[in-house]
Amino acid sequence: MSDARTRMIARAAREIAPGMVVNLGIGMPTQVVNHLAADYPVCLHTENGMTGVGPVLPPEQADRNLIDAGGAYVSTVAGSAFFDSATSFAMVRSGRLDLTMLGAFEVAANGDLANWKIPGKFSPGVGGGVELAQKARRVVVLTTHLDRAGRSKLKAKCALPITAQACVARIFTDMAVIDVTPDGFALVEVAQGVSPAEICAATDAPLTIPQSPLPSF
Amino acid sequence: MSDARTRMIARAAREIAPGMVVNLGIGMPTQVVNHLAADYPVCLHTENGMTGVGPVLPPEQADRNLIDAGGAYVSTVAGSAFFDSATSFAMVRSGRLDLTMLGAFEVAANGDLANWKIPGKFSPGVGGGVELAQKARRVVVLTTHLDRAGRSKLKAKCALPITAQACVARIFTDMAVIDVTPDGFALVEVAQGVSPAEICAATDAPLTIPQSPLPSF
Amino acid sequence: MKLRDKRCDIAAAVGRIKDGDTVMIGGFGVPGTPFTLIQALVQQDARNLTVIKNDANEPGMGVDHLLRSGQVARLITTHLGLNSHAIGLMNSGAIDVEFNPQGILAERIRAGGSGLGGVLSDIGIGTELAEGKQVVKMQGTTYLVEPALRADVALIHADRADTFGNLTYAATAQNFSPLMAMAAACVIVEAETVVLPGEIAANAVQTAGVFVDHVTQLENLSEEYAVVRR
Amino acid sequence: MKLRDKRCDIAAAVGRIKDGDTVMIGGFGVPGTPFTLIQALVQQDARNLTVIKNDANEPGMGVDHLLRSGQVARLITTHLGLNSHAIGLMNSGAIDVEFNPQGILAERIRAGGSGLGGVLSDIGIGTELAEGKQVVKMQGTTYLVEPALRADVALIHADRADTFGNLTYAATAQNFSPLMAMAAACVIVEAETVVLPGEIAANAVQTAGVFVDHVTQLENLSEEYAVVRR
Repeated sequence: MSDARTRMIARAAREIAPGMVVNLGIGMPTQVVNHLAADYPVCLHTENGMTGVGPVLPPEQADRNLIDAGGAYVSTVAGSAFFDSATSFAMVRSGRLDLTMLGAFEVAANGDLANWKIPGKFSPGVGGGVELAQKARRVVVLTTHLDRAGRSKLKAKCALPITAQACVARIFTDMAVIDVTPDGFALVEVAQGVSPAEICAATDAPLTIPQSPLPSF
Repeated sequence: MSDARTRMIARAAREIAPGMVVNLGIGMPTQVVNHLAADYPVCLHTENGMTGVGPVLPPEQADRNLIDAGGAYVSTVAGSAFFDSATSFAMVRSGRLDLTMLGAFEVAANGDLANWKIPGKFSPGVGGGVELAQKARRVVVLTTHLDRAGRSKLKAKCALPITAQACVARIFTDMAVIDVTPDGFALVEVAQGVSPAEICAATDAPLTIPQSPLPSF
Repeated sequence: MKLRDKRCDIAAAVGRIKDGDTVMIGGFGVPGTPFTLIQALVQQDARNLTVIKNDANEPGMGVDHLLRSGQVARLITTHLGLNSHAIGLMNSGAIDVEFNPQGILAERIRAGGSGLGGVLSDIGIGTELAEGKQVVKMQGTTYLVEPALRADVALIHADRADTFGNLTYAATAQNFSPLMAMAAACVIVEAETVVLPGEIAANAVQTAGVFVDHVTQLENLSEEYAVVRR
Repeated sequence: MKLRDKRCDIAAAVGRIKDGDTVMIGGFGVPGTPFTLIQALVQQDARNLTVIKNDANEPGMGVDHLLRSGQVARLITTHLGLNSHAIGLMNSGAIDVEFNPQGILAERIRAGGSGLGGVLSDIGIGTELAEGKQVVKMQGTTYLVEPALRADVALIHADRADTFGNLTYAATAQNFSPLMAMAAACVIVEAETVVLPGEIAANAVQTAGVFVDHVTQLENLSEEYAVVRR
């Protein structure tokens, strides 16, 4: 992984306040846990039915019945709980998740998120993504700023089918930290060595840049 | 209790086929269990959250956390299970009760049951009665044939607010066993020493009496 | 990863209840009724409460203390058969009572705790219990809309709690408690025993700690918790 | 009172499945997938099935055997991401696939298992997932009607079962199984261990035996049950 992506993930880890209940989506969000101290006070939730998700285990230590929603063989912590899928999403929909970190194909300036379907190309199903995006108390996205073809993932409006409306509060990319505000995207932090002008150029929507100096990560 | 009532309860106990899942309502139905052999194959359900209800215990042996829906201190059997009230009624509504035995204020010739409210006199709430009456696979009633004022509890139509429509299959009284049929009440068995004519006179609706000799209980 | 310690003083926890709040109270008869939290709420004296509870306990016990202190404006329940005092208050108009079929009350609370708007049910159709309820037709069948219930606060009795709020219940003390523990903005637990995280096995947890806000330790059990002698 | 013995031979139990049946299959990935019952259903060869399962396992595993044998006409699911073969069948039109949000699939099954007509939910409003769904307005808020799902048969994997059908599940193998075990006319369980009633404590039961029709004993676990090496 590029250095910038690693710093993005480390920066996103700082978004987790002590005591939060957090669901980390499949892909880059899952790696956020590697940047938390072993005794950090956080409760990780996984959709298939567990709170208090512990570190991923090597195959020889894996319990065949203990996985997260991405299929990784995880472990328990002191105070883990198992439950069925209805209870798991009851937690999500009733607002007991303080934070979820998700991947994205596109994020719109009003916070719309598209991350489940590319018509004609990719439609494996929606899984638990809609409920996480729509109901976690705070939804942040971790994504590369540009897709593989070099197009911005941050757009004025999503072209792809959306996962949930106006749900994203903050976006962590390999170039910047950007908030979704009532006035659209606003630059909050910049990656080391990246200028606000470069971020503007890579963002397919208006971007508010504050007067004050921006922290870097 | 009168001898006729005791025989009625003993007769009703024979309605429980081996292997059934059964809910016994508060009052006389609860006493049906006293007429089953200790090792009889039956699973008793109670609304507050238990299957495999065992015999009532004397106060000095009671577990303060182990009651049935009537508040009696019951016991477990080998294979009892505890669960919450939602699961308890999920069993009822999804058709997992083979039989329920309920009390009645009135039963109509079409099987309507009234047993929860006497406007202006008695309205403690409906409890679990509606779901038992509406959803058990077979609903039978245990009741005295006449109320305290000497009026028939078996009527052409219920005058009281009903608990559930057309739900009762069979009625056990201190005078008779009576089925609810598409043609209304039909006499099935008579209590010892009671004549069909007396039962007809005590029933406030047409009663079909078969030609063949009737068993007595 | 370490789980948050939610231990709290009973008075501080119950102090969060405000005039006009909706309060869910676990229990079916004695088992599961949080007698100590109820007494603390009587002391605290929040008024004009809507109480959601399966039953009203018995005269002079549990929820009846809140009825006697005049704190309850409205009671959403299933059956008051064992509390003649509560029935008297209802009949005199001193409290407003809404009766639900027992399993429907359970489902409405569970729906609230599950972030649903409600459930569709055919229970009570053709009886006066269906009167005034919104109906939905689905493939030719008529259902009643049973709206979700949520509360500002839930008061829950547990057999054991860990400091994160993972709970277990004893025997039939489960009843409405796991449902109510999902359905309130603030869930306050009184536990007979409080242990460290990990002392309740992950598979034995009956209410997951993420639903719980405050864990309080019972010092000794008042006689209200004991076997009722009738 | 003695509880009924529901032990049964696997072939006899699975023999009840008929052409055209709807079959719920527990499991989320490997944990909870009843691989042995699925293999028995492949042998048995009932066709034109509607299968309800969270996912389609992986190519050459679990539910994929039923897809390869051509027994499945329709799949109601949430995510096929780990099974490219299933996605291919969907894209070619060989099977009809209905995607549900994961928690909504869970609730629809639970509603079926609870004798409800369905639930009201706002999940998916404003997205294409809401298209074509019936809506209900309640106090100014719009909800989607999510109809209950029931099946003719449910195939369930348990860690332990007693002969009456009381079940426990291991770790995250619970997932959809307790819900599906409520929602079918005939519930068939494969258990790693079968014990006598009373050997599973009443408070440890995760699915009550009254929901279960047939209990079968697994002889040895095939390699499908093992840790997946990717």
